[in-house]
Amino acid sequence: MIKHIPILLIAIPLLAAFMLPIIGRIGIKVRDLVVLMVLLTVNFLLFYIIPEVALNGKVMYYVVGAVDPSALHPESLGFPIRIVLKIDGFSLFMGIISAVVALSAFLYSQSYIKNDERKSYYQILLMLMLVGMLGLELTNDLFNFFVFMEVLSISCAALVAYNTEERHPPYAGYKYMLISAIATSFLLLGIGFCYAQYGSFNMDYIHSKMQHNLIDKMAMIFMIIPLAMKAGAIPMHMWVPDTYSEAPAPVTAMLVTASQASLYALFRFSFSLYGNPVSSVSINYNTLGWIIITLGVLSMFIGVTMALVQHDVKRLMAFHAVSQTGYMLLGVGVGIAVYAAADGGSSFNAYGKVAMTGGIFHIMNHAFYKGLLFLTSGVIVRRFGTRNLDKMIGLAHRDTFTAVAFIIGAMAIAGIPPFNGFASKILIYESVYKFSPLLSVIAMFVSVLTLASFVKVFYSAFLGPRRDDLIVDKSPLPFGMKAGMGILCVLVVLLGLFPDVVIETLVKPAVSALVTIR
Amino acid sequence: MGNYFLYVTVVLLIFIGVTALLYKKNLIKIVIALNIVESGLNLFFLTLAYRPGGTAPIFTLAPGLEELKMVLPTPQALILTNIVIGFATSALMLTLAIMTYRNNKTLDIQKLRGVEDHD
Amino acid sequence: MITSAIFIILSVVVLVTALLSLYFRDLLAAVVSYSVMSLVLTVIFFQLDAPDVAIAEAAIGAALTICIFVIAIRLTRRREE
Amino acid sequence: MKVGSIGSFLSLFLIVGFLFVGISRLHPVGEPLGNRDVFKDRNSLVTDTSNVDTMDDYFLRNGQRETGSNNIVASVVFDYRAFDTLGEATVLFLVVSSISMLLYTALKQKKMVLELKDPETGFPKNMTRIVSNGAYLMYPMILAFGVYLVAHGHISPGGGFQGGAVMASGTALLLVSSYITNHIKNTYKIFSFYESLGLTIFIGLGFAGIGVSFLFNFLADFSPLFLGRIINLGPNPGFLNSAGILPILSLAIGIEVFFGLSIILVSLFHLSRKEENTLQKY
Repeated sequence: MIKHIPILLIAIPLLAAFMLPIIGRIGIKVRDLVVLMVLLTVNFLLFYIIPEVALNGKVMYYVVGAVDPSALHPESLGFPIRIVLKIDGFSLFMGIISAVVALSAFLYSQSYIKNDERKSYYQILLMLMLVGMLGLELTNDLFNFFVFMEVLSISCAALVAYNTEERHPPYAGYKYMLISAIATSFLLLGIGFCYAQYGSFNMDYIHSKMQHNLIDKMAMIFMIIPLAMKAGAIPMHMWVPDTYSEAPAPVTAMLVTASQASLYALFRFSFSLYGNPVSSVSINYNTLGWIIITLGVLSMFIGVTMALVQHDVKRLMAFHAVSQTGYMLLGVGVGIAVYAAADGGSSFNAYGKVAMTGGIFHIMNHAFYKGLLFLTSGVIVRRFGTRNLDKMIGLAHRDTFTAVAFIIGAMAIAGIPPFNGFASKILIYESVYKFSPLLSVIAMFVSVLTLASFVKVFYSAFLGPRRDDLIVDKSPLPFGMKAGMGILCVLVVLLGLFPDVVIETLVKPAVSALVTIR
Repeated sequence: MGNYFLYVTVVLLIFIGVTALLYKKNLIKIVIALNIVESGLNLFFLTLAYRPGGTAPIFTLAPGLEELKMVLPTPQALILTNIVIGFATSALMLTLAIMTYRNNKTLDIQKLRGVEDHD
Repeated sequence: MITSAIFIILSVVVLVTALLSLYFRDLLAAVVSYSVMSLVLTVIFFQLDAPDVAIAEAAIGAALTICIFVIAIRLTRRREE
Repeated sequence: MKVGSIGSFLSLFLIVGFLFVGISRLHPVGEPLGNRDVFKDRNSLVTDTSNVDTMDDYFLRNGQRETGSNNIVASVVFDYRAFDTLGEATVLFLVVSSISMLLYTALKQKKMVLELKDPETGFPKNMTRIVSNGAYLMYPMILAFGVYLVAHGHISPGGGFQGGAVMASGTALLLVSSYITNHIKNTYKIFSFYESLGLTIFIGLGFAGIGVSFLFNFLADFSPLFLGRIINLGPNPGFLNSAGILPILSLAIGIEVFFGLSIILVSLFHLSRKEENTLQKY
């Protein structure tokens, strides 16, 4: 059965989502239980294959519909003809992030979303969002990637517009859908160019045949720029604050992970599809690396400066999401810039690999602490009935749990030692300092600004005298919301206390899956 | 241009669509523009698959095997998928546009721009 | 040669209708023009030996898309401001 | 504002420039990759991969034997790349769910009485007798054509999507000619049940083949009596009971597409009807 795990990861949530309209009629409890079981199963399966994929370094292939699902192509044929799923270290790493965040978002929304008939649609969409993320992370086929990208973006757009009776969410959903539709259209154009060149959609096959001629480079531009747009890097970041701030809190936590999935695809395409530093006709890695570094630094800096002036708690956090994306781009960009350096890989081994490790580890940390912060922002907004920071005061008297969760998240995002943000940021600072000291200083400076802006939020929302008259929703914090935040809190603390374990088990295999060629 | 006129049509369709996407202000007009871009993409894939003088990749009622020349089947299958996806996307976007209109009484992007400045 | 001529004529029609559908300020006229474009594209697809795609485009592009567009216009407003 | 317009102009310029450069370097129209003579010596029954150097040539050459379907496009859609089709069906299901979710409150706000039939004549309002009768007469024919397309998907042009879409256009015809049912809630429930059913059949067949692999065509050479008829290779008239699970998958997709598109149309149309009624009242 273990050889079927790649398809089961996608097919089980799909089956449950398809059956949910029928199951929902049996009873609400049954429906919730089914969704919970499915999410737990997905998590279990992902953790179950950690030893095999991450520790032993084995790559799992699954050919959908073939006589032998582990044989890549028919005998006596040099290329795959069916859709191939592939789990390597990086896919597994991203899959675990998506599944864990989905589980905690589900637990949180059990209490957060009102329990009416729309909720079963909400659960369907949440589950299909997970399917979209897992699909695009596990697939090794370009067109299949496109299809799952559509699944992901449509479910995100619909969930962003969940509060249809308020003024702004439908327009935010429209904006998100428009951005995604443009991005996927150009992605498909790039895929078409690849197909015209090589007659196949399989990434590994195209990579082995890659000629790096003009059309390939154009196809790369058409595929990378839309993905950067969907990841929310700086010149194309306009949609991020609008959508993140209008969506319900658990959906925003998922949206962060969805953006990370686009970032995953960006790295995957630039390494596993185009990366071949040994070949002399390859793309200029130094230039590509510097482009990504520039994007990253700009994202970091502009994101945090925009965040400082915000008075809307969710918009503030959304700008921080842009800013934190910059760290990942910076880390991986440094890795790319020295990837094909002329010194035979010594500088790559010296600090490039560490920078990539930091950048990729930051993806996981960011997904967890940013998800946690958005979940706490849901509590804050619900308590005060407004998103304006100036109208909030003294929540810590009432919600100690939320206050503690917020402190953990805020300290993690600012890179304060015992939490996970520090673990990845220190890797980035160290290695980037060897590459270019100025960049490292900028990164630290941005961290300080981040801390400042979160101190502002903490001061205005949680500290101060107890004012019960300002609080709209006085009900005690339900168990589901506590559980959702609790899982992420524990993970943030654990990742901060034992970063070595995670780096050795998950992050190093992810990096080595990207840079196998060298 | 000679042989390239179908490709040129593709590029012009995409050009028209993207121009409208960038400069049109009406939410429904934007959806039309998006559909035009998608039509261009569909035409692009089918053009890639075309073989002059060939037949459709269906053996029922095909001529004999000797002179059989078929167009490529995979792009057609993909375009089937893409057409349905395009329809689904535009249905969702139109629904969201309807909801936007109900809540804001306008479909103009520039009037909706003030939407995000609120507390 | 004949096929080339057909393709050129149909392509020109497609481009003109696409332009028209973006030019009209009356959204209903724009949608109808888009429907004509879809219909002509159907013919091009058929000429490109893709009957499967042609059927799908005729049913979805030229009929159902127009239907939801018209409903959306009825629910909002007809003129582009 | 200024920066935005300059940026958009620049990006437009870049896109078009790139595209023109790209098409000038692509292979000419009508000369795709692959071998023109894929059908030479084709009647050998062993898997023959000589002379095949692209994916498409493999499909053209071996598709008919491996899946038993005359229509190679259908064999690509429902066998070789059936996982994509599953994803596409998911997209449709997703949009149906999202539209139901988004319009839920709007459709539920006020009780609405649909007075569709004129009490005197017994015919729908707003439409002349010719239109409504004509639509009523045409609906079965459209359905029959759609079912034909679905059932013959593996033999002639057509298949689940096309057939489902044609049937759904019949629903659209009924809606615009005012034959909308009064019991919208029941209609909705039935439609969504059948949509889920179609999808469940699809993915259930996928799971049924998991002894070998997901979505494996396990019926293709299972029994000649049941969907496993061995067809002559090359041009042939085709048989309905060939091609294994392909016709069943096509049927499942047909059901899903028909009911899914119908739900989209019915809920949007219902909303517009409701708005009109409210407008007339005030």
